[in-house]
Amino acid sequence: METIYQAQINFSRFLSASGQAEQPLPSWTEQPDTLVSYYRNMVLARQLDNKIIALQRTGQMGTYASLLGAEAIEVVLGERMQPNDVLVPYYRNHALQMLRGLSMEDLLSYWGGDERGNAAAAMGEDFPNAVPIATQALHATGVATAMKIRGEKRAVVTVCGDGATSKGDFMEALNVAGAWQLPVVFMVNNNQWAISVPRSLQCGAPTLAQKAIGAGIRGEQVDGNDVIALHESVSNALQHAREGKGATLIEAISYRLSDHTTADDATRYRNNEELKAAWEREPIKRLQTFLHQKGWWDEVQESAWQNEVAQLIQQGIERYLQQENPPVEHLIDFLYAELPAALQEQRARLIRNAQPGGSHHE
Amino acid sequence: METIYQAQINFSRFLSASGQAEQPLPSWTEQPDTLVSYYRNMVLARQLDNKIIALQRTGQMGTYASLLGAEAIEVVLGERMQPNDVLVPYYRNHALQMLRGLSMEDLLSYWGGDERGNAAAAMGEDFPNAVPIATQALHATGVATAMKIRGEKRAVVTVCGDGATSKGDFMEALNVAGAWQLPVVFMVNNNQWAISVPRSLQCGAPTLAQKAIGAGIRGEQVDGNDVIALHESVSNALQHAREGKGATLIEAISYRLSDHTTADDATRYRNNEELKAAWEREPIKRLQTFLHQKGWWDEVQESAWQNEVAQLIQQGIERYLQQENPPVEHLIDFLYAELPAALQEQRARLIRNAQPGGSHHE
Amino acid sequence: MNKMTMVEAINLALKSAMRQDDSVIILGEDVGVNGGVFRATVGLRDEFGLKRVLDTPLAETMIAGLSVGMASQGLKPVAEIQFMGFILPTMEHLIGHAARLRHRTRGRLHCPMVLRVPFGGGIHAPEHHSESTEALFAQIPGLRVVIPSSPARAYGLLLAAIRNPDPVLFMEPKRIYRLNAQPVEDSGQALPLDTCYTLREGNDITLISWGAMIKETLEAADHLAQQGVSCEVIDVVTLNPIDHETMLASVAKTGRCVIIHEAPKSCAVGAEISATLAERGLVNLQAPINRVTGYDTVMPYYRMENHYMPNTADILEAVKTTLEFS
Amino acid sequence: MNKMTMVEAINLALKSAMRQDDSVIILGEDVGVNGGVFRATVGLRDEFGLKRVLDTPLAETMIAGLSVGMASQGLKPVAEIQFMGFILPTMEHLIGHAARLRHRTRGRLHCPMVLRVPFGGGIHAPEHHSESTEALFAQIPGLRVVIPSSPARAYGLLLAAIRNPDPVLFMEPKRIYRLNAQPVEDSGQALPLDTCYTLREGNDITLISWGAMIKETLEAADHLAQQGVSCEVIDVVTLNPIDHETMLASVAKTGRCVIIHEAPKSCAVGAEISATLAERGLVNLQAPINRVTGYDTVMPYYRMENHYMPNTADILEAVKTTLEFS
Ligand SMILES: Cc1ncc(C[n+]2csc(CCOP(=O)(O)OP(=O)(O)O)c2C)c(N)n1
Ligand SMILES: Cc1ncc(C[n+]2csc(CCOP(=O)(O)OP(=O)(O)O)c2C)c(N)n1
Ligand SMILES: [Mg+2]
Ligand SMILES: [Mg+2]
Repeated sequence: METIYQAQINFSRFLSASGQAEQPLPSWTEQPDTLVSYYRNMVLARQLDNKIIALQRTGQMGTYASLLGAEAIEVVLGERMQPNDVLVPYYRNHALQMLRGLSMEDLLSYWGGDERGNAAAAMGEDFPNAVPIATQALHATGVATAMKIRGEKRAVVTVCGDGATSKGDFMEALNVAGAWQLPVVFMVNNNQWAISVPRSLQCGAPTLAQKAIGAGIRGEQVDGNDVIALHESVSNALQHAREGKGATLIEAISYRLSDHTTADDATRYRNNEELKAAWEREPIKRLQTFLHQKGWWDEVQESAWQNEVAQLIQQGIERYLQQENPPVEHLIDFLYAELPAALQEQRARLIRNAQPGGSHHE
Repeated sequence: METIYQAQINFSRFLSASGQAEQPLPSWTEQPDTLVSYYRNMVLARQLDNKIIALQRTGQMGTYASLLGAEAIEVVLGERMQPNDVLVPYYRNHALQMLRGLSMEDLLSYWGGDERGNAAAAMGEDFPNAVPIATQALHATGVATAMKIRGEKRAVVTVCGDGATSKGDFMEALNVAGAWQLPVVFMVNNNQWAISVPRSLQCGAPTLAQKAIGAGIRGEQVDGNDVIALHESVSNALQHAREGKGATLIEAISYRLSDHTTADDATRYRNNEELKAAWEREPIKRLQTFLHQKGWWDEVQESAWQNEVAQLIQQGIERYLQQENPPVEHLIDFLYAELPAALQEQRARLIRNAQPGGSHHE
Repeated sequence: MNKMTMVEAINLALKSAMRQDDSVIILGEDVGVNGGVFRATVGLRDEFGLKRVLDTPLAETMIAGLSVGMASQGLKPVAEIQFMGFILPTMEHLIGHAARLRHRTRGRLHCPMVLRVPFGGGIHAPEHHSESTEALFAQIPGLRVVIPSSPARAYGLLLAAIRNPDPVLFMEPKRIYRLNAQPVEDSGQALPLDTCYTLREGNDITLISWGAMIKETLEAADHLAQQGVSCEVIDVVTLNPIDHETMLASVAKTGRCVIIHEAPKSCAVGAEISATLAERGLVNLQAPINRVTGYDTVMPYYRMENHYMPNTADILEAVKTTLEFS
Repeated sequence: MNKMTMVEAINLALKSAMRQDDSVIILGEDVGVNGGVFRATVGLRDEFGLKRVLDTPLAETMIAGLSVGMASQGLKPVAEIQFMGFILPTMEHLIGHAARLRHRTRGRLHCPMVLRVPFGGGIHAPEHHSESTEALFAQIPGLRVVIPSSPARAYGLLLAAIRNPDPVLFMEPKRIYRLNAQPVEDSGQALPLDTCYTLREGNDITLISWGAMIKETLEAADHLAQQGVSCEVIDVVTLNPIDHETMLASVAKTGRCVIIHEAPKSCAVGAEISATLAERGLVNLQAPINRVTGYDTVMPYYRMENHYMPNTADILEAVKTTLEFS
């Protein structure tokens, strides 16, 4: 018996749950800018999240997937990606999408049941949310293949949850990314739950990062509540990708502090102790403590920023609530580049029915 | 950075390519019986394979997938499995299926385009060949789940090729086998080619066995031309499974000495040097040398067995060639347990058309 | 008798089947402690334990493939797919294996599995959650497709699906999961499959539908009754194998027919019914058959879904056209 | 002009498209050095290199998902699926993404990909290699389905499919891959999509088919011509979106119609055509429409496949019944 292959998975954290440095920090943390920016964006993300849930509760919003607990992952990806990189997101990447250029009202519009939220020119080449789990991982490899064929130094980032790592799409994507050395960063937001199914039931392996091993790509685990560890991991993975060295799977350990979506009630299946313990580790407070210690952030800045954010959100929501319905012919007009003759009659009927006196006029 | 997980892949071989012991042999090899039985069955497998290809060339057989080069894997699995284990095979497991009870004429009948070849009662609970690649891996986990639910000490064996390891089904199967500790042995016949696609293009990892790591199951590599190494590996994996300790992925390194199927011409894409080198490692000659050295097999036994095998095969082929076509209503009768009223008219038409004067009478 | 909703009746049928037969096993995403995203499997894990109610990893291909393997062993897996939009990864196993295991082994193995899946629009769900793609499945030889339209029929048909020795896709119209509770008796009695249910007899026109659209179809029939038009309402129920005879007989009587479904029009099950009625009953037709359906486009995200969904007014309009034809 | 077979014409069209447009990329299993299991991509890797002809790992879901990603970047992936039986793992990506990327982004992204796939029976292939499941795809809003029936049309239609800015499933009837070579000019000219091709004009009856069955349909038409029956033969070619107008006009003229396809009968594309012809052209029908199709069962393994496949005699019988109706 001969050992022909060895592999290991590393875990990294810089800031402890209480916001103390656990090991020497990277030099970029000696300047406040990046860390303060992360902090401000996380605060924005969380306030907006709260507001959207409130909108949903009052019937002004559809089923919504909260990002509570994933703020650190969101803002680090959002700030480390270059504009010409491509994001292939899942349904819990609102803050990330906004950092990529999506306006608040377009975000709200999407979750308000309107495909125009996927249409904003500011989204560039980024994909709309993948609703069918893990399918985005394969689209990401396709985008990366295009970059590789054209010899571009760009990277693709795709995000999914812990549950998604069990689906064939995810594993096929890792495999082709390894076979072809594709410039992709696979970010797994391991928030410990896939709706009601705990991480332990998804996979018998101790880490999800080790799924990278079978594909021959880099794999690592990182504290998903620690922006510094995330920053390091994401920056390295992006650089690796842009240099043509291939893909990385980052398993970020986080916790879904919210219900799965507004249609879910996590108290049915999740115990409160676990949730309370998770709140002790959450990313915003952790960074705040650190920034306070450094003297880079204080109560005055906090309340000024909270107010500013509240205003921004209020404005975004107002713009959203003022949106008129799209023209009814949108239901057909974007299906093909040109309307096929076969659909002309249906299109006419759609318009007729929506008009006063029509069967679908409201 | 902290290392939180380590894994390794081991490779095992006992007999060198020239049939010499490379390391101390397990004690069961001190008796001739098992090894001689492996040898005899490998010879049978290869002669039959040759004959089927000849039948195909003369238009008496359909497209056929040769097992040339995989004889060792076939006979070891076939002899180590218990009758009450379940086999979920792929399309290159002819010798294995016969060791499980499938008669030669039923085997021929299947490859001769007749589903009755899947029907033999002797096949017990074994699955018919999976033609859609890697789907069988999931059926195997389902069979294993049934065993686990019922608390039975049985094992499931499923086989696939190197190409199949890239398909989601295979990886989803490993994953659930790990999550649920299922009694399955996944045997990968890594014969280096998936039709024209070499192993190197399937996966960027140095071994396929390491796909086990991401699923949290045992994984190992073994020389697929060495019955002793296979015997050890398969016996351990089966015992592990039957004891409720979970699944194993065995990557057996073999070589597809034949074309992919009779419809393929490997000279289009494969160089002859590689093929010649592979013939130096093939399983039958290797074991024969060993048995000769031990004095457990000689020329006289060889020619007697070759003759006996030739006769067996001749008889099997004759029975196959004498088979009448099945009744035409078989095309519909087995679709449902009971013929639905909706199909009665179609069934009648099928029979009418097949009769003298009917549109499909030959 | 307790009044209950369709989703409660489904839960009751699952319980009844599991009590009666140990080989019935529930599996799927979130079916265990959570009781399913629509609560159809609520309480089962408590009553029957972890060995009979399996929360699976998140992989629909796996759920289907696993069910085939379990079914080959004589278990009766009843798997849940959370939404119709997520059933697509199961198709290789449904078409290539489940529906043909008996056939390709000439009866040596068979595949008594049930795949339950909520489908259809009208509940303001997220993107990809409101599709009606029954026609993808109704065309698969060897796969039964069954759709209930009331709590009592959901109970009896689900029992029948579970007891059936062949694979059944059991599609649940989620828009009416919680509408119109009705008395359902826990009788353990299955209802017949492979046959249409005539919900209302009439002489002037035949209305054919299934699933949630039965609601609007019956509303239209009520409305028409007040105007003196007598509608025969047929719930197709089993979309494969399909009972054309009942529909042919009805149209032979009424001479007119409107078919209603939520799925897009083209190549849907309505086409098969319309084609067969005209091919085999041409002489009886006093007017062209009319299909009231969704549009041949993607099911819209919820803000505009009402424009897509066929409604009672659409049915009334089609009936009017059909009756006025001469 | 060189005479060539359909598979050669397909190869020529791929070359022509790749020469003219750098963004056309070939991918699939064995498409590289092996030139595809049917040799449709032979020589492409030598001419265009490893960056434009990609041998993929063995994973159809991946091939489809990868193509969606590539297409979103403005490439034109032309992926091969080896046999129709193995296309099923692509469906989640075809339905959920490829066919709706333009729609759900309101035109911001689109998906100009082509999936080529050989289909149909009659070549004594292994199990699962001979299916005709076009109806699974023809019902998908946003996905074009195109099927050629001659070498020259294969050339022009494949060019059209590749140039089309939306996803196209290009189904190749492998039974006629190498039958009836005909002159094909390498003109770089695409043929129109979304329209039926009338292959033969006639007055007595309309025969509608597509793919390999066009061969038997034309044979039947020849045979009938000798008996003085004048057939109009329509090759549907694009199964979605479907050009009903040409067929309606033809049947308005002939009053009679037989539809021929290899797929099982129930819920297939023939049903949509038959339904529409009767719904919109009832007054023109002098006889019931007749469908000559495969049986509603699993495509048999090859020993018995001839009993399954519709043949010329079946068509003649159906035409006779239709003509004799009164
Ligand atoms: C293919 C598919 N199956 C099922 C669902 C329903 N569903 C939506 S989210 C979810 C759980 C996902 O869990 P995870 O991947 O951990 O991501 P998280 O939501 O926790 O961030 C499920 C099962 C879906 N959207 N797509
Ligand atoms: C899902 C699917 N895709 C494609 C094929 C066509 N095909 C048959 S065998 C084969 C190669 C398989 O290679 P491998 O898994 O290495 O097994 P081997 O034949 O070498 O033993 C392919 C692509 C198939 N049968 N099923
Ligand atoms: Mg999760
Ligand atoms: Mg191989």
